[in-house]
Parts: sequence; C-alpha cells; structure tokens
Amino acid sequence: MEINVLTFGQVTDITAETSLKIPDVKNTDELIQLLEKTYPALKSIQYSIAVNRKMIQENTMLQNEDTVAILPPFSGG
Amino acid sequence: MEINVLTFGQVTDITAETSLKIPDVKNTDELIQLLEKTYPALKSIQYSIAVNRKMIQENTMLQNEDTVAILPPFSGG
Amino acid sequence: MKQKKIHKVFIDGPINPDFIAEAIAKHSDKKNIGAHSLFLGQVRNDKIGDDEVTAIEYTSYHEMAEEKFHEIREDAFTHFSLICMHIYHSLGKVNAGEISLLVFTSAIHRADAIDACEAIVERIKKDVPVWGKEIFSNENSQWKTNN
Amino acid sequence: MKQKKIHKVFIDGPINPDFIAEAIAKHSDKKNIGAHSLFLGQVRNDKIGDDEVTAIEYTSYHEMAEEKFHEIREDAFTHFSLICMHIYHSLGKVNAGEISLLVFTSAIHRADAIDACEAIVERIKKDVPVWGKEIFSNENSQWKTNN
Repeated sequence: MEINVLTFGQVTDITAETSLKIPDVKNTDELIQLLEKTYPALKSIQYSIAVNRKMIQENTMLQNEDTVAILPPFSGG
Repeated sequence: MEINVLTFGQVTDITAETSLKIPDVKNTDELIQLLEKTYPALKSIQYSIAVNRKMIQENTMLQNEDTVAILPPFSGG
Repeated sequence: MKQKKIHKVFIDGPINPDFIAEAIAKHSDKKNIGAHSLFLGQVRNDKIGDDEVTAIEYTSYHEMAEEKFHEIREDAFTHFSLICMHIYHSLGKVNAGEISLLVFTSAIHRADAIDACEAIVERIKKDVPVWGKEIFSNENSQWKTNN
Repeated sequence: MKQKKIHKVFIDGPINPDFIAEAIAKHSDKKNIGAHSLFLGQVRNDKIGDDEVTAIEYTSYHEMAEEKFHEIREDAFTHFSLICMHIYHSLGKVNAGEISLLVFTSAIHRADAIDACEAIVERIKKDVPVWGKEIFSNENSQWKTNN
C-alpha cells in the first residue's frame, strides 16, 4: 500500500518536493501525523487536505494509490 | 416672452418638430395645457418635463428664453 | 469655480471590441488597480411574431445627457473607492449583436469596482435622456422601453 | 453518462487586452444576448516599505482546479439564466499592471450577467486551488493571501 502526496505553494517550500510516496498509512490523520513529524514546519502553517481531488474535513480512510494533496490557502484571481 | 420647447422620441413623432417656440406662458402647467390642446395625442403617452435640463415634478415658473424639454421614458443602454 | 473636466461619452455607431481592448490596455500603467468591472450592453434581436429587431437607433438630449453622465460620475467617485471610471454610449444606428454601452470601473479591490459598475448601469438606464428606436426586419419600428 | 465538455481555463502568462477583444467579438453572432459582464483581475504593485510587487507567479493543482472550474460553471448555469460564460486564469508570471483573471458572463438581461459574474469571481477566489507568489523588486517573494 502506497499513497501519493502532492504539495503546493508554502507546503512545497517546507517539503522541498512537489510529490512524495508514503507507504503504510491507513487514513489521513496518520498521514498528517507522519508528515508533521518529518516536516515540523508544517505545524506552523494553515493547510487543507484533498483526497483524490475532493476536499475533506474529517479523518478519511485511504486506499492504495490514493492521491492526497496538502493545500495551503488559495490565492488565485 | 418666449419659451423654447424641445421634443424627443415618441413626443417628436406627435409634434413632428424637434423644437418649438411658445410665447406667453407663465409656467409649465400652462405650457403643457397648451401643448396637449395643440397635440391631443400627447395625452395618451407618458412623459416627463425638464426645465433648463433639470427634471421637475411640480408646476414651475418660466422665464423668457427658458428651455423646456418634453421627455418620453428613457431607454438608453 | 472648479472647472468641469469633460469626459466624452457618446460614440457614433457601435462600440467596437478593439476600442474596448484599447480602453483596457490604457490601464496597465495604473499599477495600483487590482480589479476592473465592465458592463457591455449588446443590441438584442428581440422577436415579435415573425418579425425581429435588426438594429436600434439611439438619440439623446445631448446637453442634459452630458450633465447627467457628469453627475453619475461624480456620485460614483463619492460613493465608491474608484481609481478610474469610463462610460461610453452609442448614438445613431447599432445593429443587433453590436455593443451600445460600455461601463468600465477600476479599483484597488474588487467589491468597489463591481458595485460601482452595477450602480452606474442602473443610473444610466433610469436617469439619462437617451432613447432607442427598435428597427424591425419589416422596416416597422417602435420605441424601446427599459425595465 | 453525459460527456464533460472541456473548457480551457488556464493561460500561460498574462491575459492580453486583444484576447479579451476577441472573446467579446465572438459573441456578436449570439444576437439574443443583451448584456455582458466582465471581471478582470489585474496584478497590483502592492508596497511593503521601500519594496513593491513587480509580478505574481501563479501555480495550480491543475487537475483539481479544472474540476472546480467545471463545477463553478455548472452551478452558474443552474443558478443564473446565462447564455454564455467563460473563465480564463493565468499560470506562470504576470507582471504588475497585467491581467491574470477574466470572468465573462452573457445573458438576455443584465441582472443575470452581473450577478453571475460576481458569484463566479467569489467562487474562484475561495474554491479553486491556485496560488500566487508575489515577487518583489528586491527579489524577495511571499505567498499572496486572498480576502
């Protein structure tokens, strides 16, 4: 089992990678814990989470090959 | 004493003139009475009145050389 | 007494897209602008039975209209935080599918540009002595009414 | 299942006034249109101390952004009586004074065009995963925030 993680904007500034492969996480809470452990600076910024391009508000179960995007506040327009 | 009367749109269709010189009227009520007598079709349409380019709502005294415009409903834009 | 700056509003015939592009391009050196709002009125081919509007012929009470446009302009700058505003209105014949009105507002923030543009359009329709005569395909005509 | 028609939204670099003129001109054969409303977002040279924004560099989560634009489009046609709508958004570098967003709505009546345009602009700012990085004259940069 492997999850694709995409990063954007300030989040990429922290991870230094636009995409990561993360094995063996069951849900988004686990994934976020792992990411914040690896990149502690993530704790100091605001971000939202999308699973397979849909925004989520609550802990969400993950399947193999799911794409989780870590999205800083939007500033288009 | 003479008043300049300007007509526009449907009003001109009725008067067949875009401008008229009307002598010896003291106020707008008198002027309108005279115009509606001369052009009875005016009674059947909606119009507003401007004296020297300002819209008026009530009977207004007229001075020599004043310009009174008979304005059908606006339809610009 | 303050000198009124005259802003030419009336344009003979339709307002061309290229003219609008030029109006937009002129604002690229006003770098504090963050938002433009544009309203374009286009002549519709309204149908009555088998017949349809092919053009509108616009006339105005020119002197009074210019005073009204000036007043609308002053009011807009009073009520909204605007950097620029421009109004252009056609006179004469404008065919169906062509543009007869352009209201163009620019501001630092979008709310000012958008709200001002809408308010100005409403004022123009209501307060400015301009008349449109709809010309039909069978050469009949009727005076347009605004709502 | 209904096939989604793909509407290309993203443009590489600024949105040029000539492109906007072309977009307007294309509507002249839709003769039932009476009103167009256009919103243009222009990059501002915001100042921080002695320094100022010279450009914004836009990036997006492309696949999700396209889905969001599609959803915004469908919602606009559901809620407003529109004939046409177009959204264009820049990616990459857009200099201060240049245009990075065009929302263009067309309707029979002005209220639909105006209200839809405003609603779409708000949705884009709020819901579409696009990020602007402000580049300053001293080569510093910071991530833009919308309000």
